[in-house]
Amino acid sequence: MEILEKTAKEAASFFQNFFSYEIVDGKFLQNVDVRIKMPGLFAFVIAAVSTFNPQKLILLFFVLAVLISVSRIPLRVYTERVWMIPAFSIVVLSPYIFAGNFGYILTFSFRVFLAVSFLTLFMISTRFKDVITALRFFRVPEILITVISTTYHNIHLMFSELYRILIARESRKIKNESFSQMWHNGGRSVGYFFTRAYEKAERVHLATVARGYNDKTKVYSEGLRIRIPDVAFILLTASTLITYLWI
Amino acid sequence: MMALIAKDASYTYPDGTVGLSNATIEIEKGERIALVGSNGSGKSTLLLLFSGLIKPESGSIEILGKKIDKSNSKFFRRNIGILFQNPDDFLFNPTVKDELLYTPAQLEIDEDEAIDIAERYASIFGIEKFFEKPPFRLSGGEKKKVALACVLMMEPKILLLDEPTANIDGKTRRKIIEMIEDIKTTLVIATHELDFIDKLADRVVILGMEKKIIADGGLELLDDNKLLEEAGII
Amino acid sequence: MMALIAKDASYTYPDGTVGLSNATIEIEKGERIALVGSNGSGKSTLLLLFSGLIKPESGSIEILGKKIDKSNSKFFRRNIGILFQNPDDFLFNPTVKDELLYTPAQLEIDEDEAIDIAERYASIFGIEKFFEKPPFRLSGGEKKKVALACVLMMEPKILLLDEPTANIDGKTRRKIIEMIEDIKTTLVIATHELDFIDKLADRVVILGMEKKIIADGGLELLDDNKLLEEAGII
Amino acid sequence: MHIPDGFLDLEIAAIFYVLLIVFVGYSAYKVRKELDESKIPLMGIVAAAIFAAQMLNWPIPGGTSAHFVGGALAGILLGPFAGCLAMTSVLVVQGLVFGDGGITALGANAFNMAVVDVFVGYYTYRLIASKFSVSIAAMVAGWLGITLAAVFAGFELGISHGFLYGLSITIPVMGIWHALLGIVEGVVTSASVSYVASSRPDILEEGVGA
Repeated sequence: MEILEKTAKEAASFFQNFFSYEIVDGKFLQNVDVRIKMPGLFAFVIAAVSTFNPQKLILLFFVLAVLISVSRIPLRVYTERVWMIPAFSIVVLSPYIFAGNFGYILTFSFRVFLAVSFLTLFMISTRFKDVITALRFFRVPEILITVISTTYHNIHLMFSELYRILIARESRKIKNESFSQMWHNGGRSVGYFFTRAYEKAERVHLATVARGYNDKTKVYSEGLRIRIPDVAFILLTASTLITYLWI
Repeated sequence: MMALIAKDASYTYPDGTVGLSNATIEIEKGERIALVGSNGSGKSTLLLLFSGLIKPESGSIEILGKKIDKSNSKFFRRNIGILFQNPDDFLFNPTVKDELLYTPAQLEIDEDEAIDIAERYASIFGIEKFFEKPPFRLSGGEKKKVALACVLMMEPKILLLDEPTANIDGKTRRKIIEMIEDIKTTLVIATHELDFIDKLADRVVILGMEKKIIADGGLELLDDNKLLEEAGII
Repeated sequence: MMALIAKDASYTYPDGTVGLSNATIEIEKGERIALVGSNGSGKSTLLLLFSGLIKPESGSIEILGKKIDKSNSKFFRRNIGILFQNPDDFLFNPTVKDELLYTPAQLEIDEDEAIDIAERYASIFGIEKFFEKPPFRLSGGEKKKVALACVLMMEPKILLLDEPTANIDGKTRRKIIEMIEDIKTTLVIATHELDFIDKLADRVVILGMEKKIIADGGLELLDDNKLLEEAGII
Repeated sequence: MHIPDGFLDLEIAAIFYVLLIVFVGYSAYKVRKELDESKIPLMGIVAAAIFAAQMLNWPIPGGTSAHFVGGALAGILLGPFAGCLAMTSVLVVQGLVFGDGGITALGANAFNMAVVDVFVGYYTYRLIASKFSVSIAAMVAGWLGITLAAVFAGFELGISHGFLYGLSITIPVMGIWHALLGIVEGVVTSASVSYVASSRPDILEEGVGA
């Protein structure tokens, strides 16, 4: 029961992520074409992690605040997804408190916070299928894209399968197991689970062939049309980055 | 005494899917219940709750007069037999013989006695010829028989069966139904095959599209086409 | 002309399980065949052989007058539609819309035309409301409808359906059967539900326990209880 | 094990991005050229399975729990090149969809878990399996793969100036901690591979063919 309960808890927070990133409907970032949004937001991440200059970091913080508010991203959803890693970095660096290095800890964690924030903005304003569009646009090898897309679309299925296997096994377990038994039996369940995953993959492969796959996956490509949100986002990004380099 | 009580019980899976919503039902000892509803109406979730393997998010479940907590899980595992819809989830030992001996070994039943019981049940189900085979090499119907034998041989006080005849060919199905007919214990059986419910149950609980119980009564409920249609069953 | 010919065809799966043994059968264009047999009797294997997705170990398969080799795989993919038993194995695209457009894209059909067809079939199956949803979020019955739409929209000359109504609640089942009734093409449908075969097929092929064809004839075969019992169907 | 954004100096992150691209590019080339196409859905689904298995909490004496990473297992099941692509896919989805790891650190994270863990795991397995049993080979492969991956993570953090801890701290901390957690990785990898070896030996032979 212990594995099961902890796993279920872990999974619950995980799937919350899985679902919530799709539900943030909004006005601005959500309407910027992913092929513009991705390089723009990633540039902000890079800007955040390549400086310790407080002025530059505050500039980025200001842009972050603007993006959150015009995109109408609920603060609660945003905070839930952002707080953990900056908090973790404060804990990791806490020994430096004794060296009197408060400034360093704060600046370091602040830039981590900014980097996590911009990446989070990307995640909660972008649907997975648009992530794929962007990867294609930036010439990631098609084979890797197919693998990534297959991965994403099977996570849900694989998890519920694993969960069912665990519950079913739990139902036949009466004695409490020792750690070594738990690891041994658990490991075999995982092995069994992978065998099933493997066999499922063989069937999916047959299905792709049945449905016309022939050597290379073909897709209808979406044309890139620049609209007002795109232009606004480009202007905001460019002016921020220029100011960033100037100060 | 009541065998199973659900009071306003709800459950949501870790992935956020609602499993069951506000179910209230009381089942007396010795009753035989058919749980009927369309795909995803919450039948499997209700069975899992009654098995004590998952706990309701809100509301409560009482099994044989007890609420579930950490201290009594052994009691529940000993007295409740649950068969899962997919036998693949259920079988994990190297051979069919090991499957049958798995639970007796845990209950520290004497080995000779355990083998006796296992052989008796194996012959009832006609699976003794697979004794040394690994379960994953069996066909779907054969696996289902092995799983059912594993559950029944423990002679549980409460028997929960999730679609025992789904995806099974006619001959095996008939055999399984005959076996279930002979069992005299509290029985809850989830199914979407209406044809043979009269053989297995004397009370019908219908789950609707909204993962709620929409009807609970005698076998005559199955003649109410309007109700069945509302539940998406026919 | 013959649509499908199997001559003494046998197949063994990579894990050593025999899939089908010495099957010989000829199917004319426009015929509607029900493939009947117990679990693991070789129905799915025969469908896979007829789809050209797997090749017989011994014996031969001829589809629309051709033997399968590398050069003509596109021809087969264009003309044969196969529906797998489990829609989870069959659907793998980001959205339902992408599912419907997958095959047209692989076959390099013009995009506008493909969207037209996809929309028409989506509305027939009542799945247009899921267009932007990822298939893994759909219920079992909804997935099955999407999978079926993907296959039917290509209007294949040969249609192979593996248990199109298994694990589906009554309402969806009735709808799917109605749709299949309307299709006028060579059809091979594997099923172990005997009740509605008369609506779907005019010829019955029965596979026995030994993964062999044991009978081939008109619908009256389904009344031969001795035969059905021998095949493990009833 | 996942390094977040901001912990690595940009130059270090860039170097590991380049290294990752070299390995992934070569792996993609090898998979396309040498393996049959049926490996493509296989990589994706095994990656999804690894994703799910990473959610399991393995209780360890003392009340905490450890996670499974699965790089060595991916290498053993799929062969090193397909295994590398599968794990890269896991890391990309974690980074871009779940925010696990970050974007500038993705190169380093994927290098550690999709290159070091997979290749070390695979070749260790091959080397030992030829002399000892499959289960011992998989146990050592799982343990060594994860431990070395952690040592690499420690190295990347240690040589970054923005992160004040030096190599003398980061490598022992990451290395020793993961050498302990690695025991779980080893046991789980071993039990899984033994199971596969008994139920579908052909899978492991195919992996060998790569």
